[in-house]
This record gives sequence, C-alpha cells and structure tokens, in this order.
Amino acid sequence: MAHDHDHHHDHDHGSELSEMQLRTRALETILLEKGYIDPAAIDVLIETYEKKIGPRNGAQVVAKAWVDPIFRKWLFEDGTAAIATLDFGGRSGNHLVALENTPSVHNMVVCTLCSCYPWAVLGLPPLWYKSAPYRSRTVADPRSVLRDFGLELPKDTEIRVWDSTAELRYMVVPMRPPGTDGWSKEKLAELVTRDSMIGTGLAKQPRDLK
Amino acid sequence: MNGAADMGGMHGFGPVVPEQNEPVFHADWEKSAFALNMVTGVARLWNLDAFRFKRECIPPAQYLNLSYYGLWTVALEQMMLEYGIATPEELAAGHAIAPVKKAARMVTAADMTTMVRCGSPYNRPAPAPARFKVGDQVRAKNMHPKTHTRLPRYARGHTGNIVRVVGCHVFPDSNASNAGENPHWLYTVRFDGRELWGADSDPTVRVCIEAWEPYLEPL
Amino acid sequence: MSGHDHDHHHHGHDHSELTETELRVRALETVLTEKGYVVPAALDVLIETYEKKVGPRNGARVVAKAWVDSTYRARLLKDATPAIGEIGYAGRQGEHIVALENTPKRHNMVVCTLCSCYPWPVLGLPPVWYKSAPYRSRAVADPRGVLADFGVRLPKDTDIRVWDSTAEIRYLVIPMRPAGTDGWSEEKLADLVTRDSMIGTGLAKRPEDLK
Amino acid sequence: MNGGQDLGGTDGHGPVQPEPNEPVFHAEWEKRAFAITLAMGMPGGWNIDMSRFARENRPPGEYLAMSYYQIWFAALEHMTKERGLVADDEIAAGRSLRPPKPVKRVLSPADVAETLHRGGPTERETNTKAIFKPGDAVRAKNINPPTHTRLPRYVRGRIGTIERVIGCHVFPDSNAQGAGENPQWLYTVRFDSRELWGDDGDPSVAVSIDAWEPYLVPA
Repeated sequence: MAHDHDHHHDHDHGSELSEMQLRTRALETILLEKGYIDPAAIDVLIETYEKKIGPRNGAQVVAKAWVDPIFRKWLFEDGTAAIATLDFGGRSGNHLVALENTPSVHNMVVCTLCSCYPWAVLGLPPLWYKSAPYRSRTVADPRSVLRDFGLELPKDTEIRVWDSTAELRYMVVPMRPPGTDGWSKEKLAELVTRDSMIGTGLAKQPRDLK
Repeated sequence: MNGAADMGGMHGFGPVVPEQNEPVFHADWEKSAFALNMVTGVARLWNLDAFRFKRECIPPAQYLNLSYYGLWTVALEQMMLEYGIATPEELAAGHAIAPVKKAARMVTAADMTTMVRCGSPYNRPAPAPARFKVGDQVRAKNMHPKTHTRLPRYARGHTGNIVRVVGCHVFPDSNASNAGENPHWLYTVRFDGRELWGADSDPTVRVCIEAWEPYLEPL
Repeated sequence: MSGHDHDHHHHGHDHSELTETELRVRALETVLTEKGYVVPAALDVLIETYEKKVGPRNGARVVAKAWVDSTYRARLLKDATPAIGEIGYAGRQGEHIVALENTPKRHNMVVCTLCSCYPWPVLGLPPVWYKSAPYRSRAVADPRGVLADFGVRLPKDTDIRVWDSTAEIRYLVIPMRPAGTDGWSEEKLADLVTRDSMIGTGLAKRPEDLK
Repeated sequence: MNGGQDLGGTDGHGPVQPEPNEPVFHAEWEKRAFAITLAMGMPGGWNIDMSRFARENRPPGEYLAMSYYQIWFAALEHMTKERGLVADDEIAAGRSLRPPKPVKRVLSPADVAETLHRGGPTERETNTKAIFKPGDAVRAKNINPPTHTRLPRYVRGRIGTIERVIGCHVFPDSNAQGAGENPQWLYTVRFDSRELWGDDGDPSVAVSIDAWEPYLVPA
C-alpha cells in the first residue's frame, strides 16, 4: 500500500475550512435575504441533532428489548411501530428495521451509495460511517473492517451486511452481555454503544462500566 | 450513474479510522451546511432524490477529495443555480441581488420541529400487486443508467433471494430526474458474498440491499 | 452533467502543482545520479527519443504503405509486429502490435481503461486526453459520445469495435484511405494520416484538408 | 485491485478535451520523471507489472486528482524507497546521504536505443495447449483481487466470444506480486455492448479485451 503518500481522508477538513465557512455563510445569507429560511429554524435543527437526538435513543430501544420479551418480538416484527411507542419518531426513522445479533449471525449496516443512517435512534452518523474506506470495504470484506475496530468474530459466525440502498433504516440489536441479570433498563442502556448498533462493535461488558 | 458515490467493493481507500469522542459537527460551517440542506428540503425547492443525484454528479476526482459536508455544500450551490434560487453573482457576492423568482415559502422553526418528529415518508399506495414474494430467486439487472439509481454496481447481474417485501415506495430513479414519483414495490434482497465477490471470498458473508421491482428479474 | 464550473484536474499541469512536483523530481534525480543508479546523459537520450524522434509520423508511414501496397497490407493485418519492423519501427511498448482495419462497415477505436497502454514505436507517447479519466471511462461504454467530443459522427449502422488494451497487445488502427488520392506517393499519403485516425478517434484527412 | 485506475464505464468525469498542438511533455519535470522511470527499470529490478501496481495502488481520490506523470513519479519514489535505493531523508535533503546499494546494471546513453528497440517481450514458450479456440463462448470470471489484475470490473461475469488466440504470455497477476512470470495463454475476447451495459447499450458497439486463460471459464 502506498500509505506513505498524502491521504485525503474525509476528516482532514482543515484546509477546506476557511473556504467552506465563507461558502456556507454566503448561502445562508442569500436564503435569509430571499426569505426562504428563518434563522430560528436553523437553530432548532442544529440544537436537535447536536444535543437531543443521539445513540442514547437507540440504547433505550435495545435495553427495553433485552428485558421485555414482548417488546423484543414486536421490535423484530415491526421496528417502526415498536420504536414509535418510545416516542422518538422523526426523520430517517420512518421505516426502521431492527436486526438481531445472535451467536451465529452478526449484522452490520452500511450505505455504499451515500450515508443513509437511522437518525431517529442514532443521531447523525460519525465520519467513518460516511468515509470511503467504510463504504467500499464493508460489503466486500466486513471482517477486515471489524478488525479496524479491534473486533475479531469467530470464523463460523455468519456476517450479514445490510446496504441501506433505499428508505429502510437499520439498527442492530447487539447481544446482551452475560452477568447483567436483574439490571434496570437504564443501567443496561449504558452498555449499548453506538457502534454496537451499527454492527462495528459489541455491547460493553459489565466490567467496562466504571 | 456509475459515479464516485458508488463505492461498494472499491479498493485502496485505506483503513477505517474511527475518531475518539467524535463531535457531531467538526466546525460551525458544518452545522450551517447541515441545517441549510434540511431547510431547503422542507421548503420543497427540490426533492431528496434530485439532491442525492446532484451530489453524485460531482466529478469523481473532486467528489473523493471533498469532506462530507463539503459535498453537501457544493451540491447545494449547484441546486440553487439550477433551480433558479440564486445566480452565480449572488453566490460570489454572498448576498441576494436579484429579486426572488419563486414565491418563497418561509420555513419556520415550527416546521423544523414537525419535520424532525414526523420525517417525510416515502411509501405510497400500490398501483399493482407485488411481483415477487419472500423466498423468490431474482437477478439484479445489469443496467447502467446515466441518471440516478439506487442499484449499486457490485450487485448488478448477480442472483439473490427476496427476504422482505418492504412496500410500495417512491422510485428514486424517476423522482431524481423530476419525472414523477412513479411508485414501485420495494424488496430486501439477500446475496451470498461469493456470488458478489467470487469463489475466493469469505463464505460466511451475506449482503442485503433494497431493490425496487424494476431493478429485478425473475430466475 | 453538472459541476463543470468547478475546478477540474483534467490536464494536471496546473501551475500550483508544478513547483512542488518539480522540486521532488529534481531531488530524486539528484539522489539517483549521485548514487550512480542513473546516468544523466542516458536520460537526455530517452527524452530526445520520445520528444523528437518517435511519433505518429512512424505510424503514418505504415498506414500509407498499407494503402498503396496490397501485399504489405495483407502482411500487416496478418501479423503487424514484423510488418512494422520491416520499416524499422520496433521496441518498447510495441512488442506485440495488432493492426485493425477500418472499413465503411466497421470503425475501430483503441483505449486502455486500466492505465495508458499505447503503441509507442508507431505513435510515440500518448496525448493527455488518451490517459484522462473521461476517455478511459467513456470509450468502452459510449464510444459514439467520445467520437462526438472529437467532432466525428459516424453513420448509425457502422459497427464500432472498441479495443481495450488490457494486456501486452498494442493496437494500431488503419484508417480508410480518402477518396481522390489515386496515384499519390506514400510520402504525400502519409500527410493525410493523423495520430487520432490511428487511435480511432478521428478519420484520415481528405486531400482538401492539406494546405 | 478495484482502484481508481479501473475507469471503464464510470460516469461523471466530463468530456474528453483534446488539446490542440499538444506538446509531448508539458513541463521540464515531466521529461525527467519519464526518463528516470525508464532508466531505473534496469537498476531497480522491478518489472512492468510491479510498476503498474505501484501506480494504481493508492487512494482513488488521490489517483484521480493526480496528473499522469505525477502518478508515474509517485510510483517511482515508492519503488525506489521500497527497495532501499533511496530514503525519505535523502529525498528531503535532495542529495545522497549514504552509499548506494549494489545494482545489476545502470543504463548508459549508448545502451538507450538498443534497450528501447529490444523492449520487453512478454511471450513465452509453453508445453501447454490453449483451452479455448476462436468462436468459443466464454464468461469472464467474477474475481475481485485486491492485488494487480488486468481484468477490468466492467467485463466480470459477462459472456464474450474468443476472437483470437494470442499466445502464451507472462501473467501480470502473479508477476506484479513477484510470484514469478507464470505464463498463461492470452486471448482477445469480444463482448457485445448490450451484454456489458444492459438493454440500453448501443447494439452497434462491441468491446474487445485481452484476457489470460485464468480469467475465463467456458460459457
């Protein structure tokens, strides 16, 4: 690999920054001046996705599925309806499908064509999810991608990759770690990481909680 | 189109590099870029498929060297020009110069709250019964439209199984070209990794895509 | 298509790149020379060869000879490498040449989608457009669209054969001889044979095109 | 590898722009980069397939944003460093900092013409018989090696016809990895445009590639 050369990974936005700052400011000003947007709307949006909606939503779904067998069954039958009862709703969550990880099947979610992601339960996607390495390699060689995350699965585990090519949004329900019997939903939710709901990680172990 | 957006199965991009404690946005301009795209979508200046197509049309050499929100911004500028929302002079000046061409529909904070809650569903009443059922074997067509499509290159020509009948949805291939919503049945199709990547590939891998009925043919 | 008003890197000789690359090339050349891996005079001979000596004029002579000498034409189409060797052209990037005959029914076009394979001994080094992403991506999928970029429009029923040089074979297109050239010398005929006509993105000039 | 170099059938790169009166080289450094690359083949000890892989093996965005001779030069730097002929600090200093490694031969000015004339023939003697003959229907295998191959993505899985049996030639897929020349029969295979690009393909177009026997199976 020619890794000694300069790369342009998505996260080197330093060089673009000042130019992009100017360009977005120009657009925003024009749209404001033409009356297409209300500055307060912009603030609501940023506030919503920066502060309110995030993987904590998804973690609540997973924790509930771990303790409540009826909810769990419903979640896998009709993710959209089951999740709606938790009142997140929202954009890019209209057709949510929950995927069950088991000792024999591990699910992973990608969008090779753009960056489709279940915003309603996970918030906005991290940079790596939108990056070329992830989008290119996950469908062809998911195990090597898992290795980038330090995760090595048993050789005979079936890996199911879900390429979100349409309006369906996927969330992975990771396996419940052992040693968590009798835990409350709130405490269980702390074990559920964002990556475990994308499929690039597993839920935390009890000992991982400080 | 077979553009830079269609990355599935490409080599050479290097490792996936997760960022520790990644913030939601990496700069203030990213917040604006994000919000501006939401707002222009709700204002129905154009549809989401048309906006996706515009992003894919960015020449690959440029596409692959832009950051995520950089892509959004470049595409947004293009859309504003193409749909007559702004002129090149206005983009350069950073101010409105010409009067508004279309009647502006002001998007308010309340609109945004509704949008965040309700989203924008894409399912539609079915004009005809679904052609395939769960378990059917299908082949993804070998098609190479120059326009927007959601059928990735790596799946084309390959055989898989229907694992879910999702419903009847807006067809992005026509919606992106402003040729109407033209709803079609949507399916989840599962492919064996070896079918997609050849006999040497990992036998434990399966890949699922969503495919509209016009992408598929029976076996 | 959109996005054309943005910066492109088509030709890649933007001035901004020059200084940095120039410095790096000079540094590497100096290091290699000091270590004795390369001899500067050998570099000069190489540059001189491909800048001044080897070029499409070679191919034009091959084509002109094929136009006037039917036995040569037959030898060329049967096994081009020795036939081209007869005129004295051979060597690097031309070890295995195949000649392709254009006819009223069939038009041949050559591309290398994977890199930039090109018959150096008869055409010299390839032009920038031949190595560019637009040509390499579109020639196999939409050759008529590419021909339109060159202002060439072929009849609808002409078969177009695209040759993607994916291995060590190098292709040379033999364009059709223009009408009104009966009795012309090989030298004069060679003036009609353009580089593009031997790649398949052009046709041979007509007599009226010569000033 | 499915890298930036595998451009056949990809969209969005814009029109082909022939340059009137194009010079052979566009800058002094291009001449040097070109000539050093040719001259170093001998002392460097690499083969053409290794050079090709060194050129294509980089992030696609980088590949597509680099000019032709920049790619050549980057590969040259990479290969000279990989073989310990030069080091980063020497390139940074612009001069040699340590004694050279012994090499087989250095190209002298007097050798240039003869070396170029001889070229690098790839045909090899063989005892094996070609499996296919002209007229045979073959399918290009669906292979996706991350290493060097000369089977472009756009023909994989598609059916064509053997048009010519070329001979037995060095197999680049193995030669690029330093795994030996492993000569294989080489064929010209013709594909119908509609087979490659689907029903919208131009029926008057056919595309031929040169394919080594291990790329093909009977159809």
